[in-house]
Amino acid sequence: MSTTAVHGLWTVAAGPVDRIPAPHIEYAQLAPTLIVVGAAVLGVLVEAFVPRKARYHTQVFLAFAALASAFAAVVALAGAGYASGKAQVAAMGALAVDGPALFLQGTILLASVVAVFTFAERHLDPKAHGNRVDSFAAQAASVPGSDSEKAAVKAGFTTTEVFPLALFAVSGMLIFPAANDLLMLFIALEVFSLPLYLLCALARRQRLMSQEAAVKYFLLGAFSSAFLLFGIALLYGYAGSVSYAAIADVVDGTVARMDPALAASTGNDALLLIGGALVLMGLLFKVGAVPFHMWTPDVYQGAPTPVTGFMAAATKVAAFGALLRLLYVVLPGLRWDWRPVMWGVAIVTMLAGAVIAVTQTDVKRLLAYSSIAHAGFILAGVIATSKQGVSSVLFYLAAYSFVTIGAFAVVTLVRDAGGEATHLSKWAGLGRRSPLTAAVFAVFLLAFAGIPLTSGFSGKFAVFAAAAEGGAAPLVVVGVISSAIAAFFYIRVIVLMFFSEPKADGPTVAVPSFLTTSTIAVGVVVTVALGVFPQYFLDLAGQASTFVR
Amino acid sequence: MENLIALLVAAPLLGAAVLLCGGRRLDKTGHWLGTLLAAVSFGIGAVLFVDMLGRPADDRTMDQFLYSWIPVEGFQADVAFQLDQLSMTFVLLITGVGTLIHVYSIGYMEHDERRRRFFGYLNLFLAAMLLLVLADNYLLLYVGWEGVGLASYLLIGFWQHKPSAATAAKKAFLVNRVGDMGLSIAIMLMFTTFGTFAFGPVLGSVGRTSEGTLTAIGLMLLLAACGKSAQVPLQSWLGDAMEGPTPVSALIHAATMVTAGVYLIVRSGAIFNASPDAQLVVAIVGAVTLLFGAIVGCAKDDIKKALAGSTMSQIGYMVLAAGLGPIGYAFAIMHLVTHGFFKAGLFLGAGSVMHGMNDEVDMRKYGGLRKYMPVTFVTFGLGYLAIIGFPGLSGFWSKDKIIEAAFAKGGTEGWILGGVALLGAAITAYYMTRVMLLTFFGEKRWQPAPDPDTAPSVEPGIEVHPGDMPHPHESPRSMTIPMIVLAFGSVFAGGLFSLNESFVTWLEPVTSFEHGHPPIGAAAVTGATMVALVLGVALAYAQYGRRPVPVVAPRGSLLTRAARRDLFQDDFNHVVLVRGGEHLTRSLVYVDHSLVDGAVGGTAAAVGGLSGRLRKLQNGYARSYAVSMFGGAAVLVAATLLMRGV
Amino acid sequence: MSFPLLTLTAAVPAAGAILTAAVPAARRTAAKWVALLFSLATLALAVLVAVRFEPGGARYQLTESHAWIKDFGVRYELGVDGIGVALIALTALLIPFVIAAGWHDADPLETASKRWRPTQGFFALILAVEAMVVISFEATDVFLFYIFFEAMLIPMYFLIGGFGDRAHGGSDENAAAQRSYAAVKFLLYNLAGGLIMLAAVIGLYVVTGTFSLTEIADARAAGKMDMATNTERLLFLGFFFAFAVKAPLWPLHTWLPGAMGEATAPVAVLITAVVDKVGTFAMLRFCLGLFPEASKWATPVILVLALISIVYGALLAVGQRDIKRLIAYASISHFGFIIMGIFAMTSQGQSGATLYMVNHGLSTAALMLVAGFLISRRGSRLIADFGGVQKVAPVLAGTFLIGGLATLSLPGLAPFVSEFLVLVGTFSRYPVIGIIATFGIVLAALYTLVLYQRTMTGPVKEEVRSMPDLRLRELLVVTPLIVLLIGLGVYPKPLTEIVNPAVEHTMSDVKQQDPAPEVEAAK
Amino acid sequence: MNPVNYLYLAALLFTIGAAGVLIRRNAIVLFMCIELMLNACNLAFVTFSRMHGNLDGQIIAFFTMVVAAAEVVVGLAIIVSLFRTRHSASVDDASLMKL
Repeated sequence: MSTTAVHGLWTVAAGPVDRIPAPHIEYAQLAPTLIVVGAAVLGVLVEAFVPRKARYHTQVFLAFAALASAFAAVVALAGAGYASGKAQVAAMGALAVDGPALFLQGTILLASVVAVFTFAERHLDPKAHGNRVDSFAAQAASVPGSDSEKAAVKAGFTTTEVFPLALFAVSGMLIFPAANDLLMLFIALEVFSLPLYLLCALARRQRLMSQEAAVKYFLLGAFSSAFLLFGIALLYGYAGSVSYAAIADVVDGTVARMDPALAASTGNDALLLIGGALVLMGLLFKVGAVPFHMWTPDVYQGAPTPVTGFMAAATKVAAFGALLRLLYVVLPGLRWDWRPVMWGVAIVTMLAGAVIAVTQTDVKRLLAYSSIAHAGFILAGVIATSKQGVSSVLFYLAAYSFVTIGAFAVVTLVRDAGGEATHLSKWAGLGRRSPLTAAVFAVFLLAFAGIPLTSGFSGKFAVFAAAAEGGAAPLVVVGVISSAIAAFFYIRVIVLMFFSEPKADGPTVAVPSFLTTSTIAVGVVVTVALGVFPQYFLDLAGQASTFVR
Repeated sequence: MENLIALLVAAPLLGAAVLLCGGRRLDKTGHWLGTLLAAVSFGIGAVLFVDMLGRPADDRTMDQFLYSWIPVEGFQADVAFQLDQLSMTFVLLITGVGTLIHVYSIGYMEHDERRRRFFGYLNLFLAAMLLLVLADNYLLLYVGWEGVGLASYLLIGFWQHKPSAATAAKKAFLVNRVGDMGLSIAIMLMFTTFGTFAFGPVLGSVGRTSEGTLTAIGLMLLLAACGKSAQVPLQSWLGDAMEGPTPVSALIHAATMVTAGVYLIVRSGAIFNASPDAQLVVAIVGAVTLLFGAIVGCAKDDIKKALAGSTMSQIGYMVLAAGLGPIGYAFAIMHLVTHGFFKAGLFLGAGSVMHGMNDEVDMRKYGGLRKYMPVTFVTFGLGYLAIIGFPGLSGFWSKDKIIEAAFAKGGTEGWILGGVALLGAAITAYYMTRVMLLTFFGEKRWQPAPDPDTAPSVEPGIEVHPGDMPHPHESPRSMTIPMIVLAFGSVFAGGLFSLNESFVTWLEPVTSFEHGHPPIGAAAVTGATMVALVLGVALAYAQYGRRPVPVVAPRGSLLTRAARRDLFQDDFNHVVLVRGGEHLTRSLVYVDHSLVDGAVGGTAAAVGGLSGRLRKLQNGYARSYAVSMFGGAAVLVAATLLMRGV
Repeated sequence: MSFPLLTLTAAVPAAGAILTAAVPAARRTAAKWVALLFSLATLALAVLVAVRFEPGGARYQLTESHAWIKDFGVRYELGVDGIGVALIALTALLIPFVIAAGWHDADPLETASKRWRPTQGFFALILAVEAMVVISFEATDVFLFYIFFEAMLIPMYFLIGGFGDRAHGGSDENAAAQRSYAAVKFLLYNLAGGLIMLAAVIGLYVVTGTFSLTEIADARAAGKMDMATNTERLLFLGFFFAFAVKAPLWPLHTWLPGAMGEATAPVAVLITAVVDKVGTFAMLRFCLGLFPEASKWATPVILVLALISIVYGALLAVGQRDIKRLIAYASISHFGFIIMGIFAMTSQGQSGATLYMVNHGLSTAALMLVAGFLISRRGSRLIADFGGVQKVAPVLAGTFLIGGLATLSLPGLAPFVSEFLVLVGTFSRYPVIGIIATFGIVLAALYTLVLYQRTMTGPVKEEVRSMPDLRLRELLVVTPLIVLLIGLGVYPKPLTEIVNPAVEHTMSDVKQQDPAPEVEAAK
Repeated sequence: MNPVNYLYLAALLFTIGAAGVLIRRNAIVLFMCIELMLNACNLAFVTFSRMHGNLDGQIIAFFTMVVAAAEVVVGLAIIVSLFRTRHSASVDDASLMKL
């Protein structure tokens, strides 16, 4: 429930009142979010009351059910036309229920479903003391290597809290691209960030790195959200409101009643510009754009791989959703101010991501940098500031998130004594030892590289075409160059897997349960489908590409 | 009747195909098949000849259109034949001499296990050569042109296991390719000028275009002729070509193929007539070559190389004649034919001698052979008399006419050309006498057979045991008969042709003919020629007939040494072309690797380096990440403000 | 919408690829036969295409058109003109030989793990390449073409990098390194080219709003769609760059020798005789078809580059020590001729260039495959390791010689026709360039004959003394090629008839007339 | 008193906090600096709320405090566990992952 609403109540409350009018909430249209939040709360209760033995299955079921039904709700809403005709602002202006929001929520939910599968995978690690174990710490609280940890492992503890945490994160992500005022934006950001900080710290193997990742992510995340908040403050100071519509009106100068204070503040563009820049920065941090990208490699590497996949996919989707809404709804009036800046950011991001990735030696870091480069490509689409721009970005996000999750899922399979073998040298000759796994990973890499007939190509073409039409031809050229550079290191991995002789002490490929298998399968199917027959999804994205105000 | 023309080519072509694809089962009979098909071709030629004689002189040209070869927009190339007096002359010469040499080879190659393939190649050559002279357009002629080049490549290198042979073959092909370049450029010029390259239209419409164009075309044709006919500056391959089996030298490198250049020039007479400059260049090239070849011929001790030099020089005569225009064309061809007889005869004789002498080729190790191989001696002797132009024999008629024509050219160049021709006659007499004396007269200077590895050319006739004395003997029938036939040709052909100028009148419709009138009168020229002849013979006799000949060649005068090295032309090629080329390619290989490729590799390396440096920024310290974020934020804000200019 | 013959022609090899890949590891030979049968089926279909194609008819025939990606203005549009027919025929013809020649190239080493199935992979990849090449010859939609133009890199890349020459002993670590280096180089060069092209493709879409070749061509012909000069030039450069890398044109050629040297002979044939043809084909169809003005604008530079390729490639071929690299550089020289013919913008030149694509495919295939047989016998690619082979293996030597003679375009063999046409076509508009290019024929003779002399003639080397002559399988591979070389050299009419109309269309695209002869010839 | 001064103060506090984040090593202190930045934001909100004469800013301040509290919970949990493993709260020690 949003501030304007509260404000409204307050003004009414002047004078004696016997009853408080309840704010009007469209529960049906907020159903997806509500379902997930509810499930998350339920999950906490499960932790409290369900016996340890049954928790795992309960949680997995709960999470899956919640996400699935939430997705069903999204589909229902879209089917009911909220994506196009009946698009509106709900919850007293706090949340938008429109095409982009629903499309992105759908994407996030699907991605989370497959991500949760990898969370729940328990067939990769060898049994510890007869207990199947997943990739999360037996007991996060116990010090690595300590007796308590050993005891926990022996007792077969598992951190089933990851599921509620994930659900909380998802709920935040669902709100983030739908947020229609800055406060909501901030809250959503925190709601999905905080659980992620925790999830990062919960790796079963290499816990030091895991905790380090968590610390870095947390500190830098908090740091950036502080900037975001300050930006919000300044914007509020400029417009006297935090609702997107109101700010937009002020920016466009189409405000209804101009009180003297407002007149005074609107006189001062610095507030607007600085505020906008800081908010922008907060979002760019989340999408991992240069120069706010530096957390990405470390966190991606340190976090438990399923979490990495989840973050890399869902967070990006949510963050870009919010970015789109901010730029297209709040600041279109400022287009001529932020576009050049974003140009710079996009160019630097594309190039830096691609270039630095060339010399990486760790698969997860490699993927991290490639995700940075891709953020750059998506930014190119964002900059287009046109309907095609929006739809292309939406499509790209959908395509990209599944490739990412699939790729990280494959990473979880390649293991040696020390857990996942993420150092590239260990991947040598993988193609000889288990051609199928290598082939699948190759498909994902080719999609990243944007080879035709993969979703990566369709997405890349979409955003570049949009950018070119939006008059950003130079961006396209830079993008093309950096994809050429990027191609180099994707190819390097393929060379390693197929053309170099397997090492004697090389890693083995674990045989996963249906969970991870289905995750990877979905990844491959979506990758190829969006590569060969993208039209349906392009239509979807196209219809979903108008924001409400 | 016309439809027979294609058969002329088809017969030997069939032979080649069968023999080369037939495999081992044809080893027994292959040579007979080859010879038979050559003879068939000759038969058809004879029939056509008779038919042609039956027609009026102005309507003796037969055409046969087979099919349209390369039908492309604005480009008409047909496979069509044209048989007129000129090509008929060649057809008879080629098939006739060709058949004889097939017969000769049966004996000569008897002990070679690859004899079948040899006959296959010979047939291939006949087919190509006939295509060359029968084509009715320059492009088809080009096909034959390169075809004979291929055949000669295969035959020179027939004993491929000898590096020298392989090299010689390669050299011949390459030098010829340079000539071919000229021919193809000439054809392209014709196409752009006339829109066609068929003989009729092109030669019919020379009048309509500028003399410059025609000169260009003419010079390009001359370049082609130089390649094929071993004229300066493209003569270097002919000497080495003697690495091939002797019948090959006789057929291809004496009687027929090397005269293709003369054919080309005479065939294109109209073009040269219309461009005096080109014509003069032709004459000069001929004159230079006839001296060049003659001088080289004087110094060689290898009998075949000596004969090769003489071939070069005799073709020089023909080209000279062809460069004189209508007064010379007919005589060029006439000399070509007579030369075909006697030079082939001489080569076969040489082959027969080598056959009897364990394949010794060094004349200084012969001597007094006339007792041992009388037939060879007589035939060779008649050929000898013919070539030096002994009155009454073939060579006399043709060569004398050329010298007359050269003088008749008139003006200073007339005197110069005539003088050169005359001088050439003297030198010819000299070196041929030398060959004769060294080989058949004087005392025997035989030596133990050379060691096959070091021998210049080891022909597999009788197996050679190093160190045993040769026992000269007459060659088998199959070899001597062709020699005898050719000897007849060398004696009577010239006279026959000259009976009330029958040959000239025969060719006139094609080549057009004018009577040349030397300023000093024909008789005087003939007299001068006789003097030159006597001088040459006398000098040779003084040097080689009266005193014994040293087996090891004396150091000799500067000129002699130069001539032994083919007047340094090979050294020149080696230094300038071969060495230079090697350096060029080597440096290019370097360039390709280090520069062209390096440029790309460089960029890749640069990106890698940059990447390595940027990586360093990711130093693992959360606070430095924060710094970059803070800086980024600052830049972002500053940039936005700047955009607005606030 | 009639029977989708063209789709089928591409679908059959694709299906073959999948089936071949599916053959279980143990049944290696079965996989080979499956691949061979499917390639033969494709050949049959290609012949059918050639038969159904009417030279006099519409420009694009057997067309198919379905909606595909509306948002990008992309349609699944197929159609062939004469050039396409010729090249499809060439492709379909060569693949069976490639497969037969590579029969044993991909047999796994004993040490390899049981799940590793190189043989299936090898032949599946070859068929995949065939499918993609065929469809890119058929596509009349720029985007469709681009997709397969790019996608075919992947299977090629695995073919080059994954299957080395037995000459280097399959498992030799160093050789493997060189191989993957060559493969990566191949991929990066072509990918870079392709990405530049992608920018141009996007540009084209932005400018025209469609990808349909016919639509754009018609619109431009009707003057409805006029691009700004600079836009057109930039787009042209984007396209041309990609094709020049593929073709390859100096100075973008350096990937070819490595790739052809390291790959097995059949794959090398696949590269130079089939895949690279897509580049030159695309120059004709897309560069000239879409950007006639820009093409004319760029012609001088391109002709010079082509000229450099011709001479430079030949000279480097002379300087090579490695048989396959020598052939590779020879190919660079030949591609120079093809490109020269295309941009000479005369009907002789372009017909010549098209014939050249076909003939060069045949001649290189013949030469390279025989070279492959030779190399596999001796286990070395170095020219210096051979000598006197003709003594012990005369048939091999003979076929090698014929291949060589075809390479130096001896009259009577197919390449002569095309080469001469290209030269005439160029000469009639650019005499100087034509004359310089003629030097190429001398150099060609040089490198071919040097190669033959050093390997085949001279005293017999100890190592080759026991070398067997061509086996039946090998003979079956080589003979048809030689027959074709001679046949098309003596009677090229069937080919020219198909090609000529297409060439006239291209000429009208670029609005060019052949220069008229200087004078009207008599009778 | 001119409300703008409060804004200056807020900006100052924010900058101090940011500087602290960049300078200090101890994770706890670093975290406190971030809190300081958040509070600077609060001050700004309240001030603006006063200037515009609507309550939104003040309400947002409450939200911010809650969020800050939540951050403390999560943050301390992480930092403490890190401290227990490494026996040091210096963020610079936690630099296993780099390059």
